Amino acid sequence: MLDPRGPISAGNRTILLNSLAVMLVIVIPTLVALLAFAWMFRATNRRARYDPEFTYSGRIELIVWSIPTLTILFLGGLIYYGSYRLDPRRPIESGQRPLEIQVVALDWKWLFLYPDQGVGTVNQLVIPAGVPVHFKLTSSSVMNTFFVPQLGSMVYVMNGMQTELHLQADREGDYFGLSAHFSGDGFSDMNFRVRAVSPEEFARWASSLHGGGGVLNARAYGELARQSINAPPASFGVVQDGLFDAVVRQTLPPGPGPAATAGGEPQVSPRAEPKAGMQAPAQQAQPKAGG
Amino acid sequence: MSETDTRNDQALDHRDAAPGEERMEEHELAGGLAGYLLGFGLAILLTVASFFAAQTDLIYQPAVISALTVLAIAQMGVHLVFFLHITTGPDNTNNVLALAFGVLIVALVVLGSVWIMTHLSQNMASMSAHQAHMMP
Amino acid sequence: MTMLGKLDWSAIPFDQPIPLGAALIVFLAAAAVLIWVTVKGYWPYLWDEWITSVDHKRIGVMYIVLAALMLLRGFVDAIMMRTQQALAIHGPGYLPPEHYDQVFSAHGTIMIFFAAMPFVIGLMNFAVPLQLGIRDVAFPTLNSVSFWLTATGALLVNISLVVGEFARTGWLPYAPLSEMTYSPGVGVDYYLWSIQISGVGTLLTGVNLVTTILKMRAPGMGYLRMPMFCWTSLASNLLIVAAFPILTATLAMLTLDRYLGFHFFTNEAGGNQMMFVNLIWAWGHPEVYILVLPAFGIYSEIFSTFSSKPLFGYRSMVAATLFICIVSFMVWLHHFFTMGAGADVNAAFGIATSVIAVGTGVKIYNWLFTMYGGRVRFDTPMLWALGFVTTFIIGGMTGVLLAVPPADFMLHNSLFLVAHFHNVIISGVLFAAFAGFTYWFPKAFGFRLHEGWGKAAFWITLAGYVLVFVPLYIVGLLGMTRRLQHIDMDLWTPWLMVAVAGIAVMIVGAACQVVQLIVSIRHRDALRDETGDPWDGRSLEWSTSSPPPAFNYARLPHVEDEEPYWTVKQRAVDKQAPEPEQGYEPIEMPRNSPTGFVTAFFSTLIGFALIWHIWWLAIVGFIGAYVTFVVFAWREHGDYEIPADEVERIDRDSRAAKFAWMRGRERPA
Amino acid sequence: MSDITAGSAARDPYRLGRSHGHGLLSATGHGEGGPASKFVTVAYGFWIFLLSDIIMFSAFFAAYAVLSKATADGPAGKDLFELTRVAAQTGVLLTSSFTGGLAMLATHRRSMAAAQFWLLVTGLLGAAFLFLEVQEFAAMVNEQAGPSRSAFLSAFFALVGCHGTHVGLGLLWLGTMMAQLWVKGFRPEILRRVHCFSLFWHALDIIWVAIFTLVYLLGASS
Ligand code: HEO
Ligand code: HEM
Ligand SMILES: [Cu+2]
Repeated sequence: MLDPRGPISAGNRTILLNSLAVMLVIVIPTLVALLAFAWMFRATNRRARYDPEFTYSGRIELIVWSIPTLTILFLGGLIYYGSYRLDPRRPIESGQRPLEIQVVALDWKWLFLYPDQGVGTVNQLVIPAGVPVHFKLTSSSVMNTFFVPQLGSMVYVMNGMQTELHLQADREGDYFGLSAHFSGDGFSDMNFRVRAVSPEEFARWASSLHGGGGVLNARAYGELARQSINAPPASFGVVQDGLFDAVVRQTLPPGPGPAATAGGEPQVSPRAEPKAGMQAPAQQAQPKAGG
Repeated sequence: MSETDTRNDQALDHRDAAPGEERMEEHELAGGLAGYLLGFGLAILLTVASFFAAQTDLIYQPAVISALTVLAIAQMGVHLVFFLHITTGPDNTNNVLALAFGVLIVALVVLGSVWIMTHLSQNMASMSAHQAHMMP
Repeated sequence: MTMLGKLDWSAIPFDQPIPLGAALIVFLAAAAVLIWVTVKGYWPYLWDEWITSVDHKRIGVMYIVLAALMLLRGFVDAIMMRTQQALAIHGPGYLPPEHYDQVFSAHGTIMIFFAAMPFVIGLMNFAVPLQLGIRDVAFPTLNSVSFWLTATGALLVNISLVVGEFARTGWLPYAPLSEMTYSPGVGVDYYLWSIQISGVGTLLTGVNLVTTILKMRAPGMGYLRMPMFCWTSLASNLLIVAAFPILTATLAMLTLDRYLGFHFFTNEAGGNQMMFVNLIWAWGHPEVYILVLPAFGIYSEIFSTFSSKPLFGYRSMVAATLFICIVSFMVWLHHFFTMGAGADVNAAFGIATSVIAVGTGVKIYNWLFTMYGGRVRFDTPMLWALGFVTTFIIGGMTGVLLAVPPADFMLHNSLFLVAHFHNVIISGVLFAAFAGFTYWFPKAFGFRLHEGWGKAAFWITLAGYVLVFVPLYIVGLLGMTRRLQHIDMDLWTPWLMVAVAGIAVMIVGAACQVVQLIVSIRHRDALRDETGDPWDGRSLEWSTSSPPPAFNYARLPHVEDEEPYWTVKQRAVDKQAPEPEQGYEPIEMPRNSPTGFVTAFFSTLIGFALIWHIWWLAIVGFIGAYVTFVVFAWREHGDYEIPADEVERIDRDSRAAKFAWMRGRERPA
Repeated sequence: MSDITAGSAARDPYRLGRSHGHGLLSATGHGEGGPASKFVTVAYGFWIFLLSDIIMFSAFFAAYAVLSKATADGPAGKDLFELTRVAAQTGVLLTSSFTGGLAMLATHRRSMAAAQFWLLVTGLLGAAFLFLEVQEFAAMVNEQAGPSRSAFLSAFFALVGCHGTHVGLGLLWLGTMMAQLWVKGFRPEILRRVHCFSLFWHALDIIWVAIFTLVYLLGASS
């Protein structure tokens, strides 16, 4: 996040550094004064004045209440404007029409759908650089958080609900994406690669995928929604219409948990692990590998 | 009252009242049998008014909620004063302060939650009315 | 349906060497202690003097023993996490996810509920009645029940190590991950019942101490004459009373979902998982101030005592305490800015959050001016206090940074957040616990702790703590998120190595504390405090002997100003004559009672039975608890009387010792 | 005494802006007169506990407010609630609050027969209330409108059921206490407990006012 690659993360960073600077202005002198006073008035220092009656000063109290208050007042302005300007739902100002991407968090992998291109991917996100991206996000089962540190703000994803996020990569490059909210045993592997490519290359990539191997329909989605750890990147050339909305509206049932995955045997103790889940179920949905 | 408080009898006039305690010697409006009767009567009246307000057509429908809220608050007040003997007297300061703290927290929790949750739910509504219309 | 519900042999992790080995060690250690106690014939002593004691001082000490043990357990978890993250770079490490997830969940749960809370409550229990100049808390037997319920919760969490599993859902079990569908094991149930049971104990403590502070002060001690620690304890216990019921309700809802198929937070039938997040933080945020407010009080006592000055700006401090107490109930959304409530809600809660910095800042500045013009003595408690202020303001500042929503959009759930809260909790709460422990230890046991080892522990712990948590701020800024079982980013690895080195240093620091305790006990005669006032204290607890008699004060002190003991002491030193003796009267004290212990026994049964769905045992437990209650209510004599001449004898001795010491003293110029 | 007081006042570092001359006992409401009596302490402690209980209810109320529209295409409040039964429940509980008050008056008069009688009446009315509630719950479960039908019904059953559980526990307490009163008579500790019970019972009635307004009346009318 110290190395922003988009307008949102740049904004986040500026606000962060501003706030930090404002606070350091009073925190550092406070720190110095604390150490200095402790040292100056050490009991062994007989030159320091001992003044046990100095226990109240209206002037000092006034200063002591007003300095933090003023700082917070300024910070409050930053918070107020920052919250509006960088609200994840606020579209990025740009001459370009935003690209629509739908995101579904599954146990434990990410599904990205490109409604206008009619394609989908697992654990890899390809976006055109310089073009704003409008994400709509949901989850098939538990909470997760969609986060690409170098592009900016994160947002929660939840089953039966849809959140929104606007991001943009200014330059081409490879970025790291992850889930920032713990979601179970496979959480640490819920990472994805973000490739920001030129708009032309993006168009080429999408059309090369379109109509190709890998069909994502309700049945394939059901397979995909089963728990699996460290699923390899995959892609789908055909995506059933309205799949995302069906997940959001819960017409497609929420992803099963470990009990259902393990074939119905009673679950008691630590062994309540996904048993069938370990082989990547994406395979069963016949996706085109790589992409 | 004397046996409830064997040690501090003599200081009775100077100490705080226990919550719910009735100072019998004071012949207050809310004291004794008359107090309970009065409170009971008022509570019945307010209850009947609530049930009436909820079912009548005389009140402009969207305003029913405010009528009910007012009546409920009034009835809680009646219970507090006539049954729980909460007064504004100096011996009750501590009890009233505690109550006020509780009411403040209840208000913060309920109103805060409703405010937050309404915003969340609005922002997370799965689709606009338009989209919903287009779905099969 | 069997007699044992869901419980069978598969619940014991025979195939997992790490938990099994750990459990075995704990089990053997416990067995060794029990055998030793039996062989030495200490049971009657333990039963009469500790287990059934309703003396607030004894209960305070037991809370602290529990907290120290749990702190060690939580620390071991922390060591496991740091080493796992150092070893699991591009690899699996030694803890598989299903185990690692239990470790961080248990660490957070144990540290907050069973280490920090009991430590703070133990110190309040011990010191508040003494500072108020009274003989016990308002409800002594209830106090014992509270303690034992807390111990029950801790016991259940530790049983989960061997029988079954603990939650794998984090220290706050967010739904729907914690719902039956996604967590079918008993882990979440262990969490729920242990927190519910200990939560009842905490709530009762809150009721007890609020009543004590508001209704039971020594004559003359008006509100504005209470020591600062009593004020912050009052605020903290008010927060307990206001916040813990929300926790109880929220966890009850999750329990209903899991046990009876309700749909509060499920994915089905209209359940709303965001409600869980909302409600749990409506408790969770005030909770951190429940911990830190008493800590602020301890620091206030220490800054004043060791600067040989009254606390600067006392009334301002009281105002700041109450300010924090109320405002802390208006900020909880800052834990889920990124859930998407929208700009206006985020901005409102962001601003409300940063406003807390004002109240805290006032406190910091008043401590600063307490030192100004004082004579600062760097004894161990003061070192902890100075270590606290200097590091806490950094942690507080990063907290305010997180309260800026656009910044939080990047830092939420990152290791920057983890660094923030350890920064404030360790310096704010843990250092305060150590400081308070060192400060009041001589009062409790009549001898001081060894200064050399204490100072070593301080410096080493401080160094380790900086080494562990500064790197976490940095990796957090580099995008590393919390709760990762293994790491795939090379960017982060150097910092994780520094952190693991830091934990090694912290281990040494912890060892110093253990050594300090052992050395001090062995040299207790050399460290003996005859005067009852080893630090030249200012508040009432230092006016009685160390350890204080069961009744604390032979006569309740008459309070004339804010520093009653200091005033009396200076008067005696000036005149070189003790305060005139007043007549003695017999004292009524509450009798010991096994009620707390028996209640805990039955609630352990209830908890265990409900976790494993052993319904008949739960019913037995409930009946047992009810019978205990009735038996307690029916008993004839709740009090016993200490005769006046006995009181007189005890008091004469301690007055003589005290005056012998005062005689040599001059008033500080 | 007076010179000592003066001496300490001179040394009082906080004397700034502080008025003097408070006698120890005169400041009612500030607790300067030393520890309060056992009666006040117990009642006050119980008062604090009641406030915390009400805060617990507020969490259930908040949940209900948020989930009341989440019927998952199942029945809503107005399909389920029978206001006549609710009116009966309200009447019964309100009357029991009143008879509870009469029991308190009887204990002030130290009249065992009257106290026991009114406590019994209070208990019977409480039991009648509980009976009506159980009847309602059973009817709803029979109509496939149990707590697992929808989030709305979960919140409803939990909120109203929590109140019902309190009434039930109150009855258990009441019974135990009547026995104690019978056996032990009007002793201070028994009187303290009776007093706390009466606080508890009135508080439950206050919560019921909130329930019948927010849950039943609003639910049935919207
Ligand atoms: C004892 C514990 C404790 C304390 C005291 C605090 C204190 C504060 N905390 Fe922290 N916190 C604590 C424990 C936690 N916090 C958390 C998370 C957390 C988050 C959520 C982040 C996220 O999830 O994304 C925010 C926004 C804050 C903000 C604050 C603020 C503003 C303060 C303030 O109180 C700090 C005030 C102090 C200051 C500012 C320094 C001194 C002031 C001076 C010198 C005056 C001048 C300064 C200014 C005007 C700035 N905290 C979590 C995470 C839980 C989880 O997710 O698992 C925990 C456990
Ligand atoms: C003694 C030194 C301590 C160390 C080295 C330590 C270390 C850690 C580590 C490594 C984590 C996991 C971070 C992650 O998610 O990646 C963690 C989490 C946590 N710690 Fe500590 N900790 C310490 C003390 C404490 C104390 C004293 C408390 C509280 C009083 C505490 C409370 C927590 C909490 C609440 C969590 C979050 C657990 C979760 O994610 O659910 N820790 N700690
Ligand atoms: Cu917080």
